[in-house]
Amino acid sequence: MASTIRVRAQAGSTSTEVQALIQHPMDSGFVKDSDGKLIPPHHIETVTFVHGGKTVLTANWGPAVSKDPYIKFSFAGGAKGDELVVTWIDNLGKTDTLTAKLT
Amino acid sequence: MKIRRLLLTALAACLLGGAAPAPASPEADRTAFQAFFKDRFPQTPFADFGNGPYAVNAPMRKQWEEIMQFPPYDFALDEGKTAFETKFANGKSYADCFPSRGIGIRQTFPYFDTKTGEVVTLDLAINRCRVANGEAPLKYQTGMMASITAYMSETSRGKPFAIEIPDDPRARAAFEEGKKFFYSRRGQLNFSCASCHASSSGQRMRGDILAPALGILAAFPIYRSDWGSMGTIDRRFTTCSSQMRAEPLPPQDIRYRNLEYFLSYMSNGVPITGPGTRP
Amino acid sequence: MQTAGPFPNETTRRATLRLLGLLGLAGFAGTAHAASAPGWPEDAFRQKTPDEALKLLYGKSFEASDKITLDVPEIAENGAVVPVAVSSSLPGVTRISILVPENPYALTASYTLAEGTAASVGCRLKMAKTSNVIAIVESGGKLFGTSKEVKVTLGGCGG
Amino acid sequence: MRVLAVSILAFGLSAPAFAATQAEAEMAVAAAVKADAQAVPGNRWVPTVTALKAAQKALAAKDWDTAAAQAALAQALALRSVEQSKEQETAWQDAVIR
Repeated sequence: MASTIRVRAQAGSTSTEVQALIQHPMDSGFVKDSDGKLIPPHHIETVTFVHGGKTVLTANWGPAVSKDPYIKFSFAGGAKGDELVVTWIDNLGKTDTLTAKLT
Repeated sequence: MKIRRLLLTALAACLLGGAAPAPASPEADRTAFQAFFKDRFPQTPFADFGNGPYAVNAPMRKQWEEIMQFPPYDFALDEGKTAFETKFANGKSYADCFPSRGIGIRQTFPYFDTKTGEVVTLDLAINRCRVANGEAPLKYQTGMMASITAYMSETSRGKPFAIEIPDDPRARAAFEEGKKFFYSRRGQLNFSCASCHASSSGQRMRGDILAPALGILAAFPIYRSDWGSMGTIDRRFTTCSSQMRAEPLPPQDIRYRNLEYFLSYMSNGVPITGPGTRP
Repeated sequence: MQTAGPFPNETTRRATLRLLGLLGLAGFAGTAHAASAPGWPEDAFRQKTPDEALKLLYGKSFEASDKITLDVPEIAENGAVVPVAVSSSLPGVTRISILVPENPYALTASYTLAEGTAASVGCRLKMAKTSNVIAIVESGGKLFGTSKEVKVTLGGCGG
Repeated sequence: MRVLAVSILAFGLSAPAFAATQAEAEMAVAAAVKADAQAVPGNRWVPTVTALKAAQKALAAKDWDTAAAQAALAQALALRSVEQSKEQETAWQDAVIR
């Protein structure tokens, strides 16, 4: 199965720029389906980015982050070929993880 | 030549009723159509008309550029590429059904098939390819059909629409039918495609900026934030019909195909930008 | 051909969710958690006002600062996807949070930064209607904030 | 604009000012179905379909008043859509960008 995570991480001379896109419905719990029933909340709560054993960013998200969420940030250091481990966990306990290489 | 002219005149008479003037040539129609939009949006470079509302509204363009840094159609694009490269049960694949093995050909669709005498869209050709190879057809409008057309469009980016109207009265009739569909008011709201996407293009309708009809199909399939998913040209056409309070036609109905033929021919020269994102 | 979505068995997932809903477990009050992610500040994410959310998240209030750049559109093209970017020239930023007072829950996202991680994050948010967007930056144990209004004509919450 | 005006008028007329009999309701629904059948494909108005469905549902539920009223509305809307299509047979040419 294809990963739910896509990462572009580019190592520059002093820092690494990271962009990630995650495939997730991010149902807020406030939207009704076509039968008029509320779609229960189903959203990512936490995403972590780990580089060289260090968590460079932790994202805590509520239900108002957009569907198929996107995030962009940068951290100091990082070299081409380094690994960046991205992991998400949602409110139903589902999780996915991806190890990306810096380019 | 003379016979053709005669045929066309007869055809025009059938289409429009005896009293109506003979229609301009498709080429003259296209020239006037493109001039209308160039005149309406003098700041917009011609090649940019494939970017819909973003070509004519700067603040929206900025948000779009941010979204395009990592567009949400990326997942569909991946899925489409994998499916495109996966062999059918009989060992053949999509590539065997198309010229240039299906790569970089989006801009030539839809085309008029002089054998069957009808307009063939890319989506229809994909399903005919599947059926010919013993596979079940895909559902139109969203899902895998959107993913595969996304991939095929992506391999055609930058190639200008190159739609031909062959020397065949049926092709000309299909074009005229598409034109009539585009300009006819329908639905309880009494709007035509043209009322929104020509006369009011660039203006706000509810929250949306109305995209100019020129190049409007170049970005398909699209990920629409409003849908939260991918949609094909069929999805857009059926949604438009419903919004005008007219019951939509079935996907790939010949009337929608003729409309796509007309719109794509009118956009000749505008580069393919698909897959795209839209609000 | 099957769609390779994130949930290989979508039907089962929906059925489970529906069942949860029937049992009253998936209601409004945020009791839908089969398992909350460790460290996810649930209480802060359940507050209707920014003040309450910030009190629970940081235990303090913020002062306005011009050293925070909040980049948001003036008019959102669609409330379902509003690009938001926050950056700051303040030293030693440890956390960045984003709040939308007019949303059902004010707190939308909160980022914890390691030393060396730049004080700059970008993401996409849902907005139910026209609202201020508030960016809160924690620097040197203090809270700083700024806000900007985003007009929403097409709501991002099913409207 | 005329289309809109007539539809609004049709809505206004739809309030049942009379008690319909079964025969009247059935006749009204039959007339609405006949009018709807004339609609051009691609220009069957959404509210026509809605009203017709409501009329048929009411008929099945023996609610003659509602059936007759909804059928009258469906018929009026259907006839208007047919008229619109007919008018557009030639009127569309005035909109062509030349």
